Amino acid sequence: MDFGPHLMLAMLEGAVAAAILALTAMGLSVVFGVMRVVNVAHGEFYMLGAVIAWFVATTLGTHPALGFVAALVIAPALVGALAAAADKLILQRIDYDPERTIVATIGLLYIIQQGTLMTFGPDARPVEPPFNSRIALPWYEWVDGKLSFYYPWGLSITSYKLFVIAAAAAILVALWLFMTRTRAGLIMRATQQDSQMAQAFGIPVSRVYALVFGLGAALAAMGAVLVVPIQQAHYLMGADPLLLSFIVVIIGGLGSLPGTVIAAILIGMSDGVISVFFSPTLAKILATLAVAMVLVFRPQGILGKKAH
Amino acid sequence: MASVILQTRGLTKTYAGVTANTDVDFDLPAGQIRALIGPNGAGKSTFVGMLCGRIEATRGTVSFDGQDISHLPAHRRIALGIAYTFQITSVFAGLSVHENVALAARRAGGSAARVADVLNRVGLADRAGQVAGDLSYGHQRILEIGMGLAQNPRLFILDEPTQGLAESEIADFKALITGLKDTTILLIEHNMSVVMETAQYITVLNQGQILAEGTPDQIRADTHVQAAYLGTEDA
Amino acid sequence: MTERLPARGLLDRRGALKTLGLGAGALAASTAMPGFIQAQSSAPIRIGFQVHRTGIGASYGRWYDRTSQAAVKRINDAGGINGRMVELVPEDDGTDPKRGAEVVEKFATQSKCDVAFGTLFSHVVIGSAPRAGELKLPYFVVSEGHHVASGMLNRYTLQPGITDVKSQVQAMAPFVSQNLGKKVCMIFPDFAFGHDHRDYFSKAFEAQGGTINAKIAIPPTETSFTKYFPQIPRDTEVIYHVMTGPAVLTFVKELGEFFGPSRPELFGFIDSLEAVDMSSPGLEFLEGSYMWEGNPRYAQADQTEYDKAYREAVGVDDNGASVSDGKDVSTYAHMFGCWETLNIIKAGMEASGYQGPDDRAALIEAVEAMTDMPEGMDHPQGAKRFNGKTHQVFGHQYISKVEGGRMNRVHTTSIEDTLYEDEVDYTTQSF
Amino acid sequence: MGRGLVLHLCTIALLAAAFFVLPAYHSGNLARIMVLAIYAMGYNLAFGYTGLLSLGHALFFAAGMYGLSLAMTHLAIPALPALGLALVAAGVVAGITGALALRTRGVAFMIVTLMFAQAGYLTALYFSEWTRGEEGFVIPQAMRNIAGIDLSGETGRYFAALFLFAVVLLLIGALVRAPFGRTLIAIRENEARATMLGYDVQRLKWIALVVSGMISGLAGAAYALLFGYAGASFAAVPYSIFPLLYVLLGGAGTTLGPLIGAVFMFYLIDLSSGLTDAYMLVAGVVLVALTLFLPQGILGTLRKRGLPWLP
Repeated sequence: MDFGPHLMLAMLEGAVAAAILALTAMGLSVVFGVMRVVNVAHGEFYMLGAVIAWFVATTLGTHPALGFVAALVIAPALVGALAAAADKLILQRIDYDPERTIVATIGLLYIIQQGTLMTFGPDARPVEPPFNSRIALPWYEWVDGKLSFYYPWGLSITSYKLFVIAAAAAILVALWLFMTRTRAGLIMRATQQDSQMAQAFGIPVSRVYALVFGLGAALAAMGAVLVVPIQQAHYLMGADPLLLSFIVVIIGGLGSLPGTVIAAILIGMSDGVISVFFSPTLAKILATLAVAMVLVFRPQGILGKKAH
Repeated sequence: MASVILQTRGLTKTYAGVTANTDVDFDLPAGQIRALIGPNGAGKSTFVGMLCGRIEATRGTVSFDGQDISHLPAHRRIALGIAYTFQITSVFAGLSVHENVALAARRAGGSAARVADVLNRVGLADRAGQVAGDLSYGHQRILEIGMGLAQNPRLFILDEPTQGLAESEIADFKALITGLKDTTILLIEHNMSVVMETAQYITVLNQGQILAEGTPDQIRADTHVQAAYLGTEDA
Repeated sequence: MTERLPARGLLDRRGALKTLGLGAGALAASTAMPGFIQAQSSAPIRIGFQVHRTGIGASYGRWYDRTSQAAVKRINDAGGINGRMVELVPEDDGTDPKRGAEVVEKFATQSKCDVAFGTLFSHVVIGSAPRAGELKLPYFVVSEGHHVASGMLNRYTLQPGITDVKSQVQAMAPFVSQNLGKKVCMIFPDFAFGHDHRDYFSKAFEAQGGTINAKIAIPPTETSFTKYFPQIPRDTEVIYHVMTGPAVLTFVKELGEFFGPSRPELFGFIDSLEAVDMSSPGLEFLEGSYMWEGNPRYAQADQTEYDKAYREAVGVDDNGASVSDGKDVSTYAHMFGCWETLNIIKAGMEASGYQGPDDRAALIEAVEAMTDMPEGMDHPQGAKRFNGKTHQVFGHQYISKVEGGRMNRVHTTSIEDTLYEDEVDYTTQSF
Repeated sequence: MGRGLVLHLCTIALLAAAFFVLPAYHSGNLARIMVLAIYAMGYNLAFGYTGLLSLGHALFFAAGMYGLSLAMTHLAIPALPALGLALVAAGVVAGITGALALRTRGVAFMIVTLMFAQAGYLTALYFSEWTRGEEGFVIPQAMRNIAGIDLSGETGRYFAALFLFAVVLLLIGALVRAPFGRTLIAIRENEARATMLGYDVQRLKWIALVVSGMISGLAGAAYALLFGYAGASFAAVPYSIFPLLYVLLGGAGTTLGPLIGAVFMFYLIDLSSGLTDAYMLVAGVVLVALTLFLPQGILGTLRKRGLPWLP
């Protein structure tokens, strides 16, 4: 494929990856921003979202669109409730001690993963997209000094992938409105600023925390519901999104929501674009090291302000 | 007057556009007990932070005993003979009182005898085996001062050492400080009775700059200081 | 031959236990095995079954388990081995080489198995084989890895039930070059399994006069693939794909979306789609493409009576799925290896007059002496030829075409297509 | 002789006696557990004593494992010098990654170490020509001996594992009683205070991490040497989590905690794998239960409740 269309295709694919990543990483970022804890089980909430989506879609067994819409509601709700319960039962009891939280969420990771293996099984299971048609995309070239369009081999996207980008954007806008325009969002942000002060003003901080933890997990689950028609539900699918979400949250500046979105786009797009230029595994190694270096030399993230 | 042990020139710290200290020129003669006072937010802690290397200066120099230490990391400055106690008590909470003092003494080349001696002097000898985190707040502050003493410093910087101490403990503290012969002391203090009774000389910081310097009597009489500080403070 | 592995150590320990009588006696007593050295003729023959119950190989493990249980049931229904019943002792290896080695130790020293058997993933086999060799426990693997015949392992490790990947791959080259095209673009995962395909196939294919015009390595952690497809050269006639793992459906689907209505010929290995329903959304793109199958998943028009009976015994329907759940698709292309390996263990034990662990070396010699294995109920996948020197079996390979959502066999390779020069002679190693 | 040293010597003696007492299966397990315990002891030096919560120690374990096994199989270097190479490899890797990672702290440190380990894992896969990637390779049995001792035999293996375990245990026991170790503990307790006592905290942390990495590398090399296999799965994320698990279970900052944790975890998995397929579920439940009910681990709790002298 010519370089231009190749790059274009890589960027389109990158945009889909970025959309899903933005949702998943946003969940991690919200939790870190408000509660200052690192949730290692975040990838498993993502995986649960995908598995529940499969379950809902197959149980309903009706038109794929109906199953999909139902999954988009039910999966995040269930996963969010589970996460909130985990917060109440585990994290609140250890008082969100940073190191113990890491260990406890590693434990949670194994519990969710193995629990899924025991019930859902080891197979990768697909969910049918509500709609999916291939859209061939045109490219331009100069013929005799005139601009003309043609359809290069392989340059295409599907309607569902475009929908994923739009849906992720819509969910993020809704989240932003929720955080800035609603009372609940205001309370969350107040708690983020200063939890002791919030407590003094009568905000039920522990309930806010459970809510935030649930919300973070629900966002991951939503990302997963959007992704299962493209990928498949599998009990080990949580590892990769976890690592990528971590990277995004770090690069975006820990806890910064706009930073998270920008970093997700950056990482998602660059993952696509890097593959155009480099041997992919080597590219992954270098990208991993590069992110580590960002963290080493700019721990506040690329977009974060330098601390005192 | 004795030689100057600590000197700053043009010492300035800016946080994201907000200036905490501006061009502070400060001289501290060896052997003196100097108090550093000023209203809240005057930049006292930032200033001593820059002295001992916890805070990086935006510009300006710090010299210790004639040597420019502006670019030395904190631990190297401490090794030159500076000790520092934190504004908020900072001890090794999980270790014993004895271990706390021993850690301080060891780095300064002190022996077991010095540890015992210091524990006696600060009155913590009978609590040597206790875990530091279990001590009362006052005892923790005293322990921290003891750790400073164990370092046998030439310059001892204390950031609000009497905060939270009981009256009797403050009296002991005054006696301890004034009894130190070979140590230069730089004391940040809000308690005016401590300042007036221990300090030989006082520097007043206001809005990040030196407002006045002088003996306790001179400072008491200074109208600028009264206007800026004493009048508003119920010391 | 006379050195019986655990015996010496066991005697030492027993002596020590008597004389020292330390506190650990309780633990020792609870696990010490009575009557190990003197095999009891009525006691069952215990076959340690190393199985992927968890980890990445779990889909395979479930079907390896069902197949093995069925094979053992058949053996027992026919009177067992040397008049003794066979008992499978399954133990999960977690698809992890460290746990795999532990499991082999457990078979040898704790559960007192006569032989060990099972497992697919190469890293588990390679991690476990040294321990099997050291513990002198015959270890029959069903892994299709080239590690046995490459000479890396030891005399106690054998692969008599399934052809290895080197043979599979090289046997495909003639068919591809004669029927599908001369310019092949290979897409493979960027780790050892994929590299084996890359190296063995390109060598065999170039020997057939074809060219490999691109080798696209996909990083092991990848979950989306479209961005790699532009590297496929325009003049590609055949795409050879061997992706593995749960992301393979995505791979196929995205390949379909990339090419749209016009695509080159596709040739793939079923490894990717074992345990995956061919009617899964996205797989419609495979229509008209070709697949290697170790054993045809869909019952063919000329199905042998053996395959029919084998399916029935394992509980697999004509579509390769569980008879009780049509969505539960088997790993049909590989799992026959368990069935056949167990039958070879039986044949080997009978030939050597196996009585107990003392006869393990004789058992291995008996298996090493095997050569041609005719198609039959013991070998429902087809006839095979065993190479006693390399401990590796060679058998027919099948190529199927996806038509109407099922796979129809279009080509059967000869055993000769799978042969290559010996790389090791295990029979020269001492026991 | 201090009570701590006596305890360590008794432990070593007990382990030596166990070989003659335990059935073959358990003594075989114990050999492996001792290797894992060496790994956990290395990890404990960084995490338990210095307070560095690394999620990337598999990198050091793998550096030692590959350092030894690649040297033995590709360069035909005998076991003993290969072991030395493994220590150098692990030390160099720990030195470089440590110098970078220690510029960060807390959560960032965990994630940087995790990413370095991930990069290491991918590297092992990428260079499959030498490492055979995820498949791994066997170290020839004939080469697995030192000074005529066959390390592939049950006795040789057990006592080689015990020897290495004993050396590391006594080393760590001495280290944590020495001023160096006391200072590491001080850094764990209060880093700012340690700095303001004049300790070069960065340098000390780096040294601790390098020693920790070398001990972890020793464990990796010992695994390859004693069990005859090296593969990329040992460089993957779970192998960074395991030592954390062992140390937390046994008691962070206790010399014998890593051994206790490794024994406990090994048998928990071994026994529960007979009961359920999802034995990693058990590991998960144990981790959660530990953080909730036994944050100090087994020995840490004992030390708090009446045995304050426990090393």
